[in-house]
Amino acid sequence: MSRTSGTAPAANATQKGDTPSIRPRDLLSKEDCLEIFRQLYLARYFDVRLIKEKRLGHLTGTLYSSHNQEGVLVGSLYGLKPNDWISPIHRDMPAFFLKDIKFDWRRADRMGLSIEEVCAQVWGRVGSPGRARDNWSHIGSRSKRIIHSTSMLAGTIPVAAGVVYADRLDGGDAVCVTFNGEGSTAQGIFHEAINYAAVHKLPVVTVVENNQWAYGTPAELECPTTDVADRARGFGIPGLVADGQDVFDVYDKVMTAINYARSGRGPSIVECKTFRAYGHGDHDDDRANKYRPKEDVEKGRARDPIAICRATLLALGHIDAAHAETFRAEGKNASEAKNDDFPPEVVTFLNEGIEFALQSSLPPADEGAKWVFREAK
Amino acid sequence: MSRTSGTAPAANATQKGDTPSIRPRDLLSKEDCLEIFRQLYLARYFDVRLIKEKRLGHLTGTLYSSHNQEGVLVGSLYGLKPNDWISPIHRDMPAFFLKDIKFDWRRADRMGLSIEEVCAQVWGRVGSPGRARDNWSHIGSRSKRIIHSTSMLAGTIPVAAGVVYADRLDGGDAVCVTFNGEGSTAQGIFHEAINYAAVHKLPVVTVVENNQWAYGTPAELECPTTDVADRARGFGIPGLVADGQDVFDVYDKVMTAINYARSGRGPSIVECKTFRAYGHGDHDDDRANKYRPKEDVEKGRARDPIAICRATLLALGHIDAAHAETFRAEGKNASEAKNDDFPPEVVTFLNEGIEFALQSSLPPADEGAKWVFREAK
Amino acid sequence: MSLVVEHAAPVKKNYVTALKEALFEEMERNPNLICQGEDIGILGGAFGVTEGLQARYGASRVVDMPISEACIVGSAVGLALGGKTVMAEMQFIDFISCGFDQIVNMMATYHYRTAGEVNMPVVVRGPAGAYGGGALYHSQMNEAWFCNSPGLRVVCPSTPYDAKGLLKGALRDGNPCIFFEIKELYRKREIAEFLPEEDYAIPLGKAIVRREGSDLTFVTYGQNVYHCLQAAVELEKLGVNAEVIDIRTLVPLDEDTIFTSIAKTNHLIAVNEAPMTCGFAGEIVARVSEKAFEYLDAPPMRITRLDTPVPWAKPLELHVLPSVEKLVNAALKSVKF
Amino acid sequence: MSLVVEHAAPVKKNYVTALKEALFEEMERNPNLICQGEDIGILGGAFGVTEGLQARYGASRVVDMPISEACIVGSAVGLALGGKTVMAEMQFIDFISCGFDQIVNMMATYHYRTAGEVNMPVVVRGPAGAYGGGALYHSQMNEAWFCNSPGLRVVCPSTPYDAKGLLKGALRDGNPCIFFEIKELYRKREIAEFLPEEDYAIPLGKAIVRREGSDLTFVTYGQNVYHCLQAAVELEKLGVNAEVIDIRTLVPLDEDTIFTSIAKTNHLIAVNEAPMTCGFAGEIVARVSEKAFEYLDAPPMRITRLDTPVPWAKPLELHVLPSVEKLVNAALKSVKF
Ligand SMILES: Cc1ncc(C[n+]2csc(CCOP(=O)(O)OP(=O)(O)O)c2C)c(N)n1
Ligand SMILES: Cc1ncc(C[n+]2csc(CCOP(=O)(O)OP(=O)(O)O)c2C)c(N)n1
Ligand SMILES: [Mg+2]
Ligand SMILES: [Mg+2]
Repeated sequence: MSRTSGTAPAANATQKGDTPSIRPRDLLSKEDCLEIFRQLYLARYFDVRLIKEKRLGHLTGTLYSSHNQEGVLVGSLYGLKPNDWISPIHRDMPAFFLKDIKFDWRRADRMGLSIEEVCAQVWGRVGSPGRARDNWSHIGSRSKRIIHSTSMLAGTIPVAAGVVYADRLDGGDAVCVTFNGEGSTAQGIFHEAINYAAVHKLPVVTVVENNQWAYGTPAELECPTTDVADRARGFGIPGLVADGQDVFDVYDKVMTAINYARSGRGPSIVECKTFRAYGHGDHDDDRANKYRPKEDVEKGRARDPIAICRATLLALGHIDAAHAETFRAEGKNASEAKNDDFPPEVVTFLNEGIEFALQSSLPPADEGAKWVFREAK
Repeated sequence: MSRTSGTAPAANATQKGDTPSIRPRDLLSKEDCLEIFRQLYLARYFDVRLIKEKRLGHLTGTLYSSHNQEGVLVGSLYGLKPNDWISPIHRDMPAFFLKDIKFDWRRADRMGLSIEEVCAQVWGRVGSPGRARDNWSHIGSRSKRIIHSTSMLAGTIPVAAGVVYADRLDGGDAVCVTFNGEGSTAQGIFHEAINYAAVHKLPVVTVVENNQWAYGTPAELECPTTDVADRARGFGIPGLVADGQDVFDVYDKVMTAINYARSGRGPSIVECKTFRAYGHGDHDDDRANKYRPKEDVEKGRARDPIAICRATLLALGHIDAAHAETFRAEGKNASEAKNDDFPPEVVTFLNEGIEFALQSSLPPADEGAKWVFREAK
Repeated sequence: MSLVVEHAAPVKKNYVTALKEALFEEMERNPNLICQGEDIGILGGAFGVTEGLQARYGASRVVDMPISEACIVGSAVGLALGGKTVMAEMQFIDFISCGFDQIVNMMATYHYRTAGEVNMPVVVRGPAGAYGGGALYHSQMNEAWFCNSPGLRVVCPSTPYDAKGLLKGALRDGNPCIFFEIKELYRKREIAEFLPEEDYAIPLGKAIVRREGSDLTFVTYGQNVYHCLQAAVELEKLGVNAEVIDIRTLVPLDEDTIFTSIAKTNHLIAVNEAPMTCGFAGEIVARVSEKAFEYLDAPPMRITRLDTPVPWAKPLELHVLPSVEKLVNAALKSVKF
Repeated sequence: MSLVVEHAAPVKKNYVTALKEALFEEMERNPNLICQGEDIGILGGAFGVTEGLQARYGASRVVDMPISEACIVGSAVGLALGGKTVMAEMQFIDFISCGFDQIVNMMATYHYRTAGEVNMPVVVRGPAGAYGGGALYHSQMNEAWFCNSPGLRVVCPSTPYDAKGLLKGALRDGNPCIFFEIKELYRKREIAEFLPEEDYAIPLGKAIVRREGSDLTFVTYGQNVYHCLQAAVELEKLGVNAEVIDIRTLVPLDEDTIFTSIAKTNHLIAVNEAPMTCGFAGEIVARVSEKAFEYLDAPPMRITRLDTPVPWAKPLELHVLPSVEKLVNAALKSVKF
């Protein structure tokens, strides 16, 4: 099988007027497609498992589920080069280990965090890259080119712009992909940073995960246009819309934006339409059942990105029915999904991460007073 | 002569696809047109006179000249209803007394500041509405419906949105016109406020005075699109472009936006293309001669808004050649223009204002400690 | 009148219920009161402080705002300019930094700049405070920024009674106010209490002595009131009799209550959860040192967070924050001076 | 090496020239140094601090930024994450409020959050201070906000020598720094001075005794250094011998120099231009009261701005700010205690 076998059926392209003859996905090999499928499992299992662990009382902090939004993460990350930067936010926890994870998840020179580091972070242990000083998604790594976020939504977009500016000065061609919810696009810093990036044609791709809700506020109270991607029009930059449930459509659109950015033409926005599966955080699950109409939730969850990917792979002949059955968690909530609904390699991978976390200690108390300033040289 | 005699020649309409059969200007009477002409004189004379006074050492604080931009101010303000709000900024000093000034400049019930109040402000005297507690354009009046600015550019746009929200709750139909430079549109709060106004369809009209420079920074380093009005596209709201040197084109576009806002359809942006005549402030005049190419400045100043208005009125037969000669300051810098280059009523009006200011004292020192908080009831 | 509870027999109310009652009652009383913030309407607020408010008063008076803190403040200023009273919620007080300019430069100064023409009855309130594992961005006590920005009232209630009374007081005060709610106290059962049936508002600027004592005075507010009270119990066992003052309002500060106490105990320990440098405990030490110097028998002391952010992992968090143990040790040192 | 002056005979240099020299020399020395801000390139800065810098080092290292303070800071953080050192200019330090969140939550905490993996060598500098009729938004000294936000160096030079040396020190310190330049001193001829020919940098955290005295210590920084020196001259005539300490760096603070002085003079007057409540003068009073209590023979005092904004009209401005007269009166009161 050729390495560029293509992934048709035809793209469900919602970007106006965008019908390239060769889509980025057409350059993906069968192996790539299978890896993407596997990564969707991995992201889903990570989420399911964390929800379980949280319910068992093993975790503190709020869990912002990425369930149903895995297509956005995997599709956005898959085409990045190792030296590219990413800037994930609260709902993108799997992005930290999905970055540059292709095929050999344990490759030593990977430009992404290991599952061990990510688990240590979730469990609040000293083995996390930030030694458990800040919580959840507020990790990152300078050496692995992952920007550390604060809680302040959209606050890393200017950082992304700055970091690629620095890279460009050094002769690099790195792109930075930032992730933001649709609600976060209402922040002033979103505007300032994209404006700056557009003026200087900086290679920043802003992926907007439009999951229809920002906590308890529907998208139409955050954004006056139907497509959040239209915000791009204010800066004269491309605004693409992807079906966030179709990992290959996300891949097409984000890769288009990445190529555009890398070629020096500047930033763009890729809106991925998706739907938040649960409450805003796990503390919000019960309330979310009240403030969100049941039909909406059912409709929003009907198109499971893993199922859609599976269908694509089946149609392409990349997998057969038996393989397709490896994943049986489709449509299941965390409470319903069991370990053997997932491929064993995924479960093992995460188990190893958790094992590491559990063996990592809490940081010693006096580290609380350390690293306020750089130690004198 | 009918009160709706029209002001053709045909509009130099730069708004794409905007060719209404009846333009707002077509509803202006001859008297209105003459009044608009007179107001342009007034704004110009105010500026010229202040520059002279500053050079004589009579004033402290920086003077941000509105020379060459009078068409934007007069054209934007002329169609407002008395109860409408405005929010001028540093370069809009004349707006404070131009608001609701039609015909009888001394009408007691005017919803604008008197020339006396404005002069007291400029001279830093206790007779200013803010008792000289803050400087220059940072005045306003709750009762006259003028928002007080801070220095922080674009910072009053959310205030404008809030104040019309309040008005709407009270059953009013007031619109607020805010003024901002093109550079100021890079501020985050610009985005937050217009986004909010667009979501709630609030009647806020943002007039962008694109005078090509933000202090020493050219427009293309502030805004990635050629038309700043394109920022509107990010919010799905109208973005109109007016020839800021043609007061009637400004009037057409701003009235279109005002009518749109008043009818409940929400905010819009009207970009008025103009050119800053001098330096950013009077302290910058010399440097501006270095950082701005001479040809640009000549080109930018070639189209004097008063001359253009005069030509229009002559063509319409609203004035004859003799009347047209009343104004002889066209193209002249402050140092060249003399009092008798202006109509006497304009000079008298301002003289009275200055007279008042000079007789107004400095505020008593201990007022410095007053009004930090509201006095206990 | 409140939606929240219409009981035959009175029940003890927690801190969040007290706040809720204040809002319902003020919304009823003042038709010009508007509430706005992120997720306060449909959801009823991240912590439920505005639960049911939109259902009762409609979406035009209880507004779900975009995630735009600067605009939440700035439009509140506009509403006030238009004659309204505004409650503006920050989902966490930590996010107030995103609306900082509008607060310190637009809102705080409006009355001053206009020589009193324009009043700014805007209460910006939000959940604050550490000890809950919220880490750097869900634990802040950033009150000192606002104390150094003239024109703002700064309030921090520590009990349900005060939460309700001070929120009403703040909403009626007519000045802009930053209102720090202690989220760790929101649902704390131990501090639930009976609230008056009748309307009451606590005027800003009155401290309260939470515990009388003769040997030493703790001056504090918010969560540390409880730590000081606990420390006082420990100290009692060691023969030290500590007074605990809850200042409740930082600006304006009730100096009299503090000085009166110091005149009696001659020992001061000022406590805040915020970082030490330029924090409010330092302000208390400075005021006492300046104006009640002769009463002091020992150096005044501060117990505050170390000059660090609030870290996440529990051992780190505890290490940097004031604790009962730190308070007891400081008190012993002070009285033994 | 600097563009600015290549004289045969040495000349005295003013404050703004000193800053300019620091920037040229550091740009030359450190190819990874980037400067960004509004109007710093084509124009050379509102006050000319960066005059000629873009012509020499190009528009990619000296960047004219959009009017977006938050992005100016945020992108500086990104540059630092990418290995650069950054000078980010606020056109007036007053506008730092528009970038406040990026400063206190993104930049200040980055090193801390990452357990030291990421350094943040970013100096945010800008013209500050009152006394020039700049009114509310061109007069601020808002240093206390940053002193209460852990992770930031806070620096305020009062002389050309210090301006140059401290700016270099700050740019080499490796930590984020808020650098307060006193715009009223920029071109003040009386303070112009000879600067060393050779490279020098003043490490942060060292105070300097500007005048020795035995009766009383003024502790201050920035413009009030000169007011205190003038007051000392007046006081001399009245038989009071005042010491004047210029702390130069607020964070970290050189406590030793202060305590040593208080041990000698036993009288403290702390002075800042900012509002009183939670200002840095209060911090000095608190530190001295806590740690040098026994040395104090009189209540420590503060002379600060009243808790008001800085108003425009001269009589108002003078009324609310520290003045030589206020300092002299306070000193007399202190020594007569
Ligand atoms: C500046 C700021 N304001 C408010 C919040 C509180 N907050 C956290 S997540 C969230 C909703 C975000 O919605 P969206 O951007 O759509 O992302 P989603 O959670 O839906 O993925 C809010 C309001 C915050 N973190 N930062
Ligand atoms: C938030 C903020 N940043 C910076 C400044 C300093 N500043 C005052 S005017 C100005 C340029 C404004 O340009 P523009 O908006 O185009 O208005 P113009 O002066 O050209 O009318 C700048 C940078 C400010 N006042 N506020
Ligand atoms: Mg969302
Ligand atoms: Mg401009």
